[in-house]
Amino acid sequence: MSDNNQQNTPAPGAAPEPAAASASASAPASASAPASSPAPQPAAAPAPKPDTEAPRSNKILNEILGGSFLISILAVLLALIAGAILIAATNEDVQTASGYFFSRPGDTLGAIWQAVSGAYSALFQGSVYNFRRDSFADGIKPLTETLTFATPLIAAGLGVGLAFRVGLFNIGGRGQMLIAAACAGWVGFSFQLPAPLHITLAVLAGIAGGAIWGGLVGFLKARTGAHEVILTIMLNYVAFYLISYMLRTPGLLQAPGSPNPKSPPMAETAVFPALFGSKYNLHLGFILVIVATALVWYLLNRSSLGFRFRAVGENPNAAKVAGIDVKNTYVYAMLFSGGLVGLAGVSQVLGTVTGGFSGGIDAGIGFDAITVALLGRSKPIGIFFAGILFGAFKAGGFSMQAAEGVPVDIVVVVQSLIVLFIAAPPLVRAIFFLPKPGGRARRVLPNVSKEVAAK
Amino acid sequence: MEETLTITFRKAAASSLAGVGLVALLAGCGSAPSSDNTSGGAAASDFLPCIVSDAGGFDDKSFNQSSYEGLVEAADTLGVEPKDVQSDKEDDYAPNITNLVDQGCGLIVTVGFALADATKAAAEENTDVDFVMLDDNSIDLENVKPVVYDTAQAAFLAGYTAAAYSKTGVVGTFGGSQFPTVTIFMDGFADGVAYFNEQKSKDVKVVGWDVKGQTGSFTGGFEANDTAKQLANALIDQNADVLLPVGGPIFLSAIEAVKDSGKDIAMIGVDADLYETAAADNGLFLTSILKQMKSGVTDIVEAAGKGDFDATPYVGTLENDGVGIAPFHDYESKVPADLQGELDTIKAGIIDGSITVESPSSPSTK
Amino acid sequence: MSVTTPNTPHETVDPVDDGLEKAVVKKWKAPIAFAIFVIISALLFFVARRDGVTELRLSAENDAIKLPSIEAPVMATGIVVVILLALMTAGAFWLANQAKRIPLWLTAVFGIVFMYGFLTWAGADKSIPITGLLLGSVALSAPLIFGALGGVISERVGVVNVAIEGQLLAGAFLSAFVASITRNPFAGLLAAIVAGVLVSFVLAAFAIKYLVDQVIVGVVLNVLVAGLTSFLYSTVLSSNTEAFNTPPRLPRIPIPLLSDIPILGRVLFDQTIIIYLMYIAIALVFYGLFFTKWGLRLRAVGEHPQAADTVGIRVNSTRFWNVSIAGAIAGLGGAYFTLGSVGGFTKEMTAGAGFIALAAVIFGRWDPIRATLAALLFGFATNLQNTLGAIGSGVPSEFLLMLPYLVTIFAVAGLVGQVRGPAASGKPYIKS
Amino acid sequence: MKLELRGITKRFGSLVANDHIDLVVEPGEIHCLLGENGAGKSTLMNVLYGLYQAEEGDILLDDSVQHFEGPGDAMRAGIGMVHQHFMLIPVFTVAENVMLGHEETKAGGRLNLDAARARVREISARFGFDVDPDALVGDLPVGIQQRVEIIKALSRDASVLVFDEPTAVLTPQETDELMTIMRQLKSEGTSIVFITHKLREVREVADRITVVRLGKIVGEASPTASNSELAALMVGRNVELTVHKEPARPGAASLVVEHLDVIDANGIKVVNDVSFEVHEGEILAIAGVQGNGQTELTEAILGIQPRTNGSISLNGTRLNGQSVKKVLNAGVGFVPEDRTHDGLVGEFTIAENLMLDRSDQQPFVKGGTLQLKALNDFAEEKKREFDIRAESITTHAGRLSGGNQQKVVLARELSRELKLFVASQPTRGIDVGSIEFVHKRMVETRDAGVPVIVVSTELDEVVALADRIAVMYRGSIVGIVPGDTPRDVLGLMMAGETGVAA
Repeated sequence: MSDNNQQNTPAPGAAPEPAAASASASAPASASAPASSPAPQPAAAPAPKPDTEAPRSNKILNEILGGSFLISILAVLLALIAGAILIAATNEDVQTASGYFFSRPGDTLGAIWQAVSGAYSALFQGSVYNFRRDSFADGIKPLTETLTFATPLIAAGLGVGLAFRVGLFNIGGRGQMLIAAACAGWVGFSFQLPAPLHITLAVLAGIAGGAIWGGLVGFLKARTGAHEVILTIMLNYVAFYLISYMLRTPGLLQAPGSPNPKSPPMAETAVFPALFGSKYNLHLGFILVIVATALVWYLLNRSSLGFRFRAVGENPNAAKVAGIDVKNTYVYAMLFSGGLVGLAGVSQVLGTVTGGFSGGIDAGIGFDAITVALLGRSKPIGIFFAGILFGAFKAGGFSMQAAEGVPVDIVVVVQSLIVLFIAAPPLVRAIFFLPKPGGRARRVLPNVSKEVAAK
Repeated sequence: MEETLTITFRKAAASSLAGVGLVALLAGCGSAPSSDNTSGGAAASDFLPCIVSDAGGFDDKSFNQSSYEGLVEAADTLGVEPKDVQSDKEDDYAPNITNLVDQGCGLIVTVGFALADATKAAAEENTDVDFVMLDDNSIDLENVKPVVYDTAQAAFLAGYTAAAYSKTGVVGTFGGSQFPTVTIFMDGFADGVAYFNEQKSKDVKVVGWDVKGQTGSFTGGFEANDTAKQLANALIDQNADVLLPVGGPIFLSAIEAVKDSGKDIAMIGVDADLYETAAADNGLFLTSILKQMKSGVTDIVEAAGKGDFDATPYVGTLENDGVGIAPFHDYESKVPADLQGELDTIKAGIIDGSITVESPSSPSTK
Repeated sequence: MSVTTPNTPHETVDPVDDGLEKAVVKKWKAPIAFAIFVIISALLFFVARRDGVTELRLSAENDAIKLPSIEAPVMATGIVVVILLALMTAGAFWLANQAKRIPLWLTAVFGIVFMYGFLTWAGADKSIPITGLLLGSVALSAPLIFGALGGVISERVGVVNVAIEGQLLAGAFLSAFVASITRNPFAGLLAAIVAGVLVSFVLAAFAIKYLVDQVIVGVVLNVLVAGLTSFLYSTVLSSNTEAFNTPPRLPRIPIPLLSDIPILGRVLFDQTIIIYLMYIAIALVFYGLFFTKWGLRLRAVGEHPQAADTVGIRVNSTRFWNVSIAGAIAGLGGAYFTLGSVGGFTKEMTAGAGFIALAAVIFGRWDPIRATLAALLFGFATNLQNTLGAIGSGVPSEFLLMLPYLVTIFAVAGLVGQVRGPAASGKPYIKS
Repeated sequence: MKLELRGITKRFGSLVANDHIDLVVEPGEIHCLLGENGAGKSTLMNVLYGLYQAEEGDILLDDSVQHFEGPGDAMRAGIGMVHQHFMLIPVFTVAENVMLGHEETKAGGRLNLDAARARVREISARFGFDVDPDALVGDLPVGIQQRVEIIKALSRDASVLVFDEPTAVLTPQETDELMTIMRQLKSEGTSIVFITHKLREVREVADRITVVRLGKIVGEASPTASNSELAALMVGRNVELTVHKEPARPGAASLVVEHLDVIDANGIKVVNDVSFEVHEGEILAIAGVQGNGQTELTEAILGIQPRTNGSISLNGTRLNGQSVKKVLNAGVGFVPEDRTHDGLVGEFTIAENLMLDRSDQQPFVKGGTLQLKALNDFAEEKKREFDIRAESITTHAGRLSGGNQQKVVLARELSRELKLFVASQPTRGIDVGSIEFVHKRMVETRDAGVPVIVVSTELDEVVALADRIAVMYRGSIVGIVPGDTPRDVLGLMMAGETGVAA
């Protein structure tokens, strides 16, 4: 990636005199400019810069302590601690034991330990490796479940992240997924075609459906200047009621012979094949999102269209002056964004819930995708791994509920706390008494509150 | 400025922490239990009954809740500790069931038609686990017992009752979402009113549901929110003096609307006898359409716990008392004297087939 | 240097008189929208024609002063309405051609006439309870209005408040919990305020102190509050519903005399205290924002924080405290869900009301009165949907349920378009 | 009041903006702080005004040490400031702006606007201003806005008044009036700190001159020092004060603008019936005070003003009504007046910024794919050619100094095949070295036969560069005059007097 060379300290050595000028002249007015070098991927260690002022060892230490990788780890840790507090506080055994805390504190501590370790080990066993199974093939199943859940999260996360990069906020994941699922599902159950063709057609239909529903937002925004946040939210409801109606109306999406608001099951030929045999649920969709991740990476970093996307996202005014059609760019961006979110809907109907879908097929992924995109800092690789992390939380959440009776909502709490903490490195540093990094505050999340003037 | 801000946060954080601490301190002053009691109760059975809800959750004041209560009751009798998991979303069902299988459940109750596919898949994969599939009878497997209820029959009786009781000549109904498990009540109810009109040559009108067109009033969800309340108000404004809200807790909203209206409006409950459960406001309930899920689940689970699981489909009808209507309770004196007699006749007619109650949403009998 | 120009006092130019020429700009958006509505009503009355008489009931049985119902013959009304609408549309085109603004009253009258016609058509041979329709609109709008007022304050001071949904939900949760424990609805109200403020604290801390993008903090906060309240609902509230989740409702307090006014009396003045608080909040926010020191400083900070800073206004603490006030108001709106309307908290019970409120803020152009009207429009659309369902319109329920959202899209995309918010809204203020 | 700064040091990260600065301003003195853009003058004054906190050093008023947490403290201590970028809220009235921060209220917390109006009128009367307290500030001409700033400071009884680059937005006549006001204030005993980089003004009004360079005080000078002495002190070397250029050899009329109107979003004609021609090989300077339609005129040429009447044509091809892309492809090079806002993407690297307006063209893009190699080679070459001082071509443009940012914009625009070059405020806010470089490149462009339009509010720049000068006032062109027209005539034209143009 061309834009991940992070600089914690203002370019030393190079042009000291003009640098002083820019700092004093523009500091109050445009503080965002120097303060917002995009941060690297959480996993990628920042390349140390030559530095003449501070000893090299300090510099490296600084990079590690101030680095975003450490911050990310600590943010996850903090969120898990907060989750642990909630789990412990609401656990019945803990409550009972704390009733006599002063006569036998050990009981309370023991109960807390039981509750928290039980929950988190269930979380781990449900998402990575299940030690209670005999064979590796069985034990590793949770990991494949994690990847299965990650699949739509990554796809939708890419869509939301792409929109972020263009300065747009796509909260319309729900609607786009529903329309995409309906399109892909309709192709999936209505036709009899050879498998590769059928799958291809269904996938394309779904992506097109999502793209159109997203593109509609881009179009309305470009034409009327309406705010995309409002449009996407409203269109979520419109899509939901539209699909609900179609699902209970015979001849549209409803399964024949059933009164339930549910579609027929997908034809065998349209179902994503399992990647590792029927024992595991992981399906072709995961390969598709890997491809999608690569494509989005190419699009954003290597293509001319992506260049314009980023230019509009970072500075729509400069883009306009440079001859880039900002409004068209919004339309394209929302088409792409909707299409990617649509892929998530496709993966749901053709991969995860193949027995026919109902109005809840989006499963909240459209909203989860926002947090995935934020955690992945709107960069394709970051989103990919953020999606896997959230997939793991989702997979593990089920086993946590089944084994320990901890409501899955705790996962939502932990996830949102992770994003909040990662967004505010100074807070994490303050909590862990870490030193301040040498550089100025960096912007770690995309800035979506930009608007281009209506001209 | 920065300083003020920091101080503010710290203060806020500190005071809320202090609050929590205080509560903990007060709570922590109890005395320890005298001895370590290892889980009391009856024989430690290996049998582990479990239940998965649909997206409504176990506190939906409807079928999830009744099934859950049924399971708990059975488990108490059997002396075992059941496991329960709630689903929030559509793709939760399969993993929830799988995880329960992993936890070693011997019997898993799955609630709601939405879980049918997941149940079927899990049942095919885990032939050693028994399943009870509520509100869906599409699965035909050795280890799955489908349980459905023909609630239209009971709703028919309720509709007749409502029509007989109504003074304004208008009765109303509305639902959560337009699902068959909801509209089956509304269909039976409207048909019951129509039957009354036919018998008595009256013209009692149903507002909120049109059987023929299958269109009507829905809140768009199953929350006891203000939309539900205003919808109830809209029906009251159409002069309805009997209300049948169908769908989980939305009856709570209807109760508020009835109380706010200041009019004399009777309500009809669904699923359970709400006279018994809606404690404070039970005086409002003319009757309830009973869907005996709780006792149904209890019976099946208890039988399974004793090793008596059979996969024969169960259809709750008036005949087997799987569905029915609740007593009039406080309204005993306000309904026409001969109503109970007429209802008994109709019930017998439905059972012997001389009166047919059909809803597009009725469970298909195989 | 030696510039020796005559030191003539520079003439001050009055920007209005001597100012730049005003170009003749004709705006056709409004008349075209008018025309669309004329076509819609013509289609309704003459193509999808209905006969009979519609009863528009103006009072309920227990009203003190009863008005007779209006018996409107559908066809005759239709003809009159279409003609009236067409005349007004012609007037609008004339005004637009003269490059004049369409006055607000004309739009209002147009809307009322259209609505009258529509209701007459929809309610053919049925009766439409006008009071009930309005009463429900106010009720359904109430949380939106609180949310929108919170949004207006927050955005006027320069912090984009996407977290309204979270504030409402937190307010609903805590008010239900506290009111249940204390058995006192007023304690619940207080708790709702506290809940809203707490959410605001987090928003303010992340947006102002840690400079995180405000839209993002808002979204994540919504998710966090939804998760947290759902978790606590599952673990705490539903473990003992009787003790923790049966809040007593606020009583309705009819205001003597005022509540007897026909039609509007019962709608406006026979309400719970929370609705009266809403009136007070609307008035206070409006007065405060535009006529007091508080409002002047607040708006200054939202428009040009640096300018405010240079006259000694502490920008970040002004933002912090006003975002907190916004949270308090929105939190109060949350209490309406549990104390004012139905009672009892359920998971994610606000169901997107916060986002609708946000839309009302933008639709209402960051003005408390306009935002209130926008919220009322949404509430009206929702309740109209209820009434149409109840009288049996024959339209599938899903399409009726879409109505308020479609109305919002139409309003935002068709009527409002690009609007200018407070200049510094969404931008963190960094000094050095 | 006597003001004294002792050893003030202010750092931004590792940059030292002020390095142990000592300064004394006696009561009733006009003390000039002279320095280049970015020398640290504004930072110093922001420290004095409490906007920034200094790392080291003390501020003393009448010999007692002050501690300013914010501007509120500074104002209470009697310091007032007239900011370079006006600190006025455009949607507020004059009275509201003046009262902001020290509002008087009536019963019910209602703002006492009458008191504020009275205060505005009273101060206006004292200095002969004509300011309507109820006018919206956003509607006022900049000259009046500055008076509002002065009223704002005086309404708080400031006894030390800082003027930060106050003349940048004024016509020469208005500048003279400001000098008069400053003298009047001085005679009332107000201490004045006057910050500027314009030598002429310094010598006219200052009692003492302190020169700042790179954050340090490099010396004091007397008002009698010559321009070149002052300039050398300010820049640190001898400076060429004039631009060397040969007489123009104009060719055919290339850009023809006829009866052009530009209508803004509020329906105001911000450019009104403007006609002019620019010939190949000449520089037409558009002079005028900020905000008289110059910005909109250049934007209309580029195609980002959606509503225009009349015509703009380049070599016979009509430009208005075309998309920005088409205009750029027709060979128009454009330097926007606000480079960070409109000229550059701060988050992009230098290389990426260099291809910003050719994001779909060879050699940077083939088959929809970026050609990074070609881009890097190009960027390296331009970095050398335009002397862009940065660590590498992957440095983010937002991290560069103003001068280097402007060089990136110039490098991009001048690397295309140009048929017209439009530069708006090309040297605003950049250092002297960069100014010299920019001017040189513009003259070279002209000499290559390209028609050049330069929009500038700095008369010095206009006079130095222009072959012909068009003066704009309130949306119209007051007149087009030869490049050697005397300054005082230009000044009158900038104030809207048409008669002098003949």
